[in-house]
Amino acid sequence: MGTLIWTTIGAILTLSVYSFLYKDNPFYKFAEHLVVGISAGYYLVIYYYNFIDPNVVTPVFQLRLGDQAIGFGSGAWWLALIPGLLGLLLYTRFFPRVAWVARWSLGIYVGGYAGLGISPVMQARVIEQIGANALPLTSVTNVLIVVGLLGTLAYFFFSMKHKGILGALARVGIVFLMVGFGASFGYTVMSRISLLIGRVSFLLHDWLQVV
Amino acid sequence: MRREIPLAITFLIGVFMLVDFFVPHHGVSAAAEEMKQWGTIVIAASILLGVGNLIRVHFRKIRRKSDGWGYSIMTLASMAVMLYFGGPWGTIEEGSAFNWMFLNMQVPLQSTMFSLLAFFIASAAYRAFRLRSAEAGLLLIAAIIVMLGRVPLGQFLTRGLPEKATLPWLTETIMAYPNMAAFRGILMGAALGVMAMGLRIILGIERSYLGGEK
Amino acid sequence: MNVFEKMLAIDRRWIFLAIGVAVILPFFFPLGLPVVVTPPVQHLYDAVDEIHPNDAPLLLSIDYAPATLPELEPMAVAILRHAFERDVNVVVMTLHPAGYGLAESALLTVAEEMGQEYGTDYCFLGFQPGTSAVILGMGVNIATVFPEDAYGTPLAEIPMMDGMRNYDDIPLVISLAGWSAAEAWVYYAYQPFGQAVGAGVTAVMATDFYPYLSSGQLVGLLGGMRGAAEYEVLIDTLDKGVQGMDSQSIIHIMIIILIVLGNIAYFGARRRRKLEETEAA
Amino acid sequence: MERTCVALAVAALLTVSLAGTAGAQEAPVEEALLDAAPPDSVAPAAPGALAARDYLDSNDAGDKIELDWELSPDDGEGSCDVVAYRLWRSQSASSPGELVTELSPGQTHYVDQNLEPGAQYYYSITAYDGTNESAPIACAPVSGRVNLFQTTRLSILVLMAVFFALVLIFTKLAERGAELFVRRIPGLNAIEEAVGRATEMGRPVLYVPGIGEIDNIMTIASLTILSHVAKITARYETPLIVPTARAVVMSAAEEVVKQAYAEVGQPDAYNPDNIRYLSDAQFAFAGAVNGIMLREKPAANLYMGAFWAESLLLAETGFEAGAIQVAGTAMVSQLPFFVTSCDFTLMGEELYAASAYLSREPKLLGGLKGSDWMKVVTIALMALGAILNFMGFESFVNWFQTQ
Repeated sequence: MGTLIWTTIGAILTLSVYSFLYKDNPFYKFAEHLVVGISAGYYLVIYYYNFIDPNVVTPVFQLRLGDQAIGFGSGAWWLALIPGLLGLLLYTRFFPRVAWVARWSLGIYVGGYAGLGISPVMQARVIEQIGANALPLTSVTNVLIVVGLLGTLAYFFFSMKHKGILGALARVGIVFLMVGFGASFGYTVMSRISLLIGRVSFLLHDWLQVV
Repeated sequence: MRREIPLAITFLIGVFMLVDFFVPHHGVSAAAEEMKQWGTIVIAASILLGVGNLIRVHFRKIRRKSDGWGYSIMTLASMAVMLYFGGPWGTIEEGSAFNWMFLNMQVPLQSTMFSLLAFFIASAAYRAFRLRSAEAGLLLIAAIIVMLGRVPLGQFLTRGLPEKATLPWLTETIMAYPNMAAFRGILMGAALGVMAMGLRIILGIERSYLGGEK
Repeated sequence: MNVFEKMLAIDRRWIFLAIGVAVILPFFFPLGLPVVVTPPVQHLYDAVDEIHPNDAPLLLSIDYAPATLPELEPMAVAILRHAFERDVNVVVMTLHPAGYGLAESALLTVAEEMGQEYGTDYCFLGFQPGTSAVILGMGVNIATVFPEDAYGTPLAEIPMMDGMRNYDDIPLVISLAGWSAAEAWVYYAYQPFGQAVGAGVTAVMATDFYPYLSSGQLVGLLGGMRGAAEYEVLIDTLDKGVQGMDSQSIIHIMIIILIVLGNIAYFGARRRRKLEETEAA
Repeated sequence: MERTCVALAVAALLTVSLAGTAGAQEAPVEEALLDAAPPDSVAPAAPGALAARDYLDSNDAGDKIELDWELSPDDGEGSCDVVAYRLWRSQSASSPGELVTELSPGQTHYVDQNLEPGAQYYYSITAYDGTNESAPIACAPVSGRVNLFQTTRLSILVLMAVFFALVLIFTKLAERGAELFVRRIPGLNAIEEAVGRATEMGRPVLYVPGIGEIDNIMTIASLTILSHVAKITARYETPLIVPTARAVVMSAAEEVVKQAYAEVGQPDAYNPDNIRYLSDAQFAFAGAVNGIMLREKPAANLYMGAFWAESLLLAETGFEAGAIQVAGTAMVSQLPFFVTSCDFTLMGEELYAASAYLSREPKLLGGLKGSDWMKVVTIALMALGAILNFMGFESFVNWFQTQ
């Protein structure tokens, strides 16, 4: 019984979203505002339990006195204070006069991840690619890959006007880009329809149980 | 002062993280791990800013009775309910009200929104795939071949033909070569863009995310 | 406004309606449009077909989450039907935390439908965290990873599990996953233990798995709903897979027709505009 | 081999049952039959020599040790009763220490992980038949060596140095006032036109900075473009709506827009209610943005940043609402949808280029030029690699295999 009620709720919400395909309407507005509210509450709670509580609150408030934990990764309570503080600094944004303090946390975060991002990108997208694309032009497929790559890179070359050889290469690049876009567009159709089939079978099978 | 300190912090942390990639030493990686965790915690804490903004915007809507304010009440109410069930007095375990609301309201709503794509991908194809130019033509033809090659009917059309003339084979070939070559190119270019931007951030040249120049 | 311009200005809601109908109809009237069985599917089918009835079981690892259910559940159903049809014993487990309920429901429904008996014909081990560790551990001793089944019965007390030690007692593993679990089975069950592994993955993932097929690391592969449909054709019980493929085929073709019509309209309208311009001049 | 094992098992059974009369412990036949390894009082022969060494002369943190041994004569052959190899680890030579793991028969290799770098370990291995364990085979003590540089990643460091050098050189040149040519990117004019049109129509501009977190460089690039857009809208007092899916991005966007309005002397035109946090949930966000498009009727939709499947949801609704749409992302999987459904699309690197281009700041242009010439370097390296490979010198290309 309980499940039936919940399934019905799910079904009604599902239909309200689909009603959007006809036109914007109260049902859709209802669904839209509902999911925004629910997800806001959801993430607030989940983030607290998954990150704040275990990594800040617990270690700090247990003040693991007497334990020898010192140094990074040791989960020492005083280390847990730092992110806790950074988090609190963010909240200075609620008070316009000191709002700029929040930039400190932002700086740490963005800076850290900027540094973190560079090397892996270099490795996966450039270095590895050099190895993968150093292909002798001895087979049709190799030619396809090398020409396509050259063309695309030429298209993304900003330092010169696209004329002469560069222009020609860039044109080749556009050809490859367009084929690529068309292909992956067509390739995606199937999985998108699968999603729809999933919802329809929820309505017809799980809810109405007519099939 | 207001800008120098955060930029200094950005620089130090950025460089440290950059170095970490090349140094297997425990001390370094442990520190890096710790700092990564700080990042996730800062983000987790930030959600409160978002929710604050959400409340402010909808609260004003309600107070001003600007159109659709009724729905704003809905948003705030549903959030409050979630918070109530998930609060210290509630529980988020499996079977809890919190979990039920998530599973039976947020999940179906989200996956239905997702499935709208099935409709939109069709309407987009109808209106966008026009032979306006040679490029558009390529886009169109590639899409059609791949779409046919993906479904049994496509296979059916070209059964009997030699393997290298069948639509499925053509599809796989297009995906594996022209498509891949083009995407490799985009990714490589984008990677350089990312690194240049990353460097600028670390050096404090790029600082718009801190809000303009002053 | 002539016919072409009308076509260009068509309200896209007609398109939406068409899509909706194309998805719903096959649920009630499966067309069973022709489905050509491809080698990867055939091979997986054969592998299952070679397992001795009432002997060493097929290990089916149902590793999908709700998001990929529509694509992968039909595979699970078809494979289970095939196995039970031939009285092949089946052990089901999952590596996805959200997979427990999905795996259980798929297994129990089919088992009931085919009148199979728990403990002698099939058995459900449930979920264990730590993908690679689980797979490796089972290669040494299943009982250390799954001391008891999902319902707390020690394996030794389950007739069909009694005396089973590790992959030596499992002729075939099939993993159905919308994430890296299927690869994990290749790396940690096939590589170290030479365990025969088959996989079912989403249509989008399928291309990444062809290399494993050609290198023989996978005995067979089901790619997306199409894979499921082909399997259903092989066991000739048409179900969700074929229904799904009906919708898929219809909509794919429909989109292509739309594109063609769109272009006819586009050029028709443009020609007319040109004519008018020349008249005006 | 299977067969020999069964035969031996049976033979073993006979001996056991015979011995049974002599008072040795009984072995229930059926149980024994189930198991290739009959429980007997005889331990399997010990495995052959055990060798331990620091894991691949370490690029690791010195916390792994690699072990190899020779099979026990009874593994698969001989009395054929090895069920597992037991690997023991200890900090002292005297005691066997703790059981590290049990490995199935036929295996001769194992990498022990998460050890204390530099500490000395004593390993020993035994063959085990389910009841009895062979004598341990020990090996010389080993310790993992800590490394300060990951040599396999040298190529990455080198090319990174080259790239950074290029960027910095061009940046310096730019600061010295050298004229650096950068070709116009078509999509960029489109942004300005779109905003202009919205102004004429007196309708708002919608700017979606993607759903990436602020650590995503696409998001940062987007914020740079946002500050440029905000300056235009501020001048013409066109409302600028910025919905966000990440709280930090929201507050960054607030800073950016407020700053931009201040810079063009319109601080009062800034409306905090237009920078909105909607939802961290991908499709809740998409749904809400669709709502904005249909109800607040922006005349220009700009999608700049990291987008996932929601891309087409937004672009199609935006089109239906009759807005001019310009997208920019480096998400290859979503580019097809933006390209087909938007009026203009900044593809991949163009997104990053745009931020440099718009802010016309020489320092930023340096990065763009650097990337350009890095492309040339990369292509040269590929060509060289291809030629060398063709001639059979693979070591050059292998240098770039870092995984």
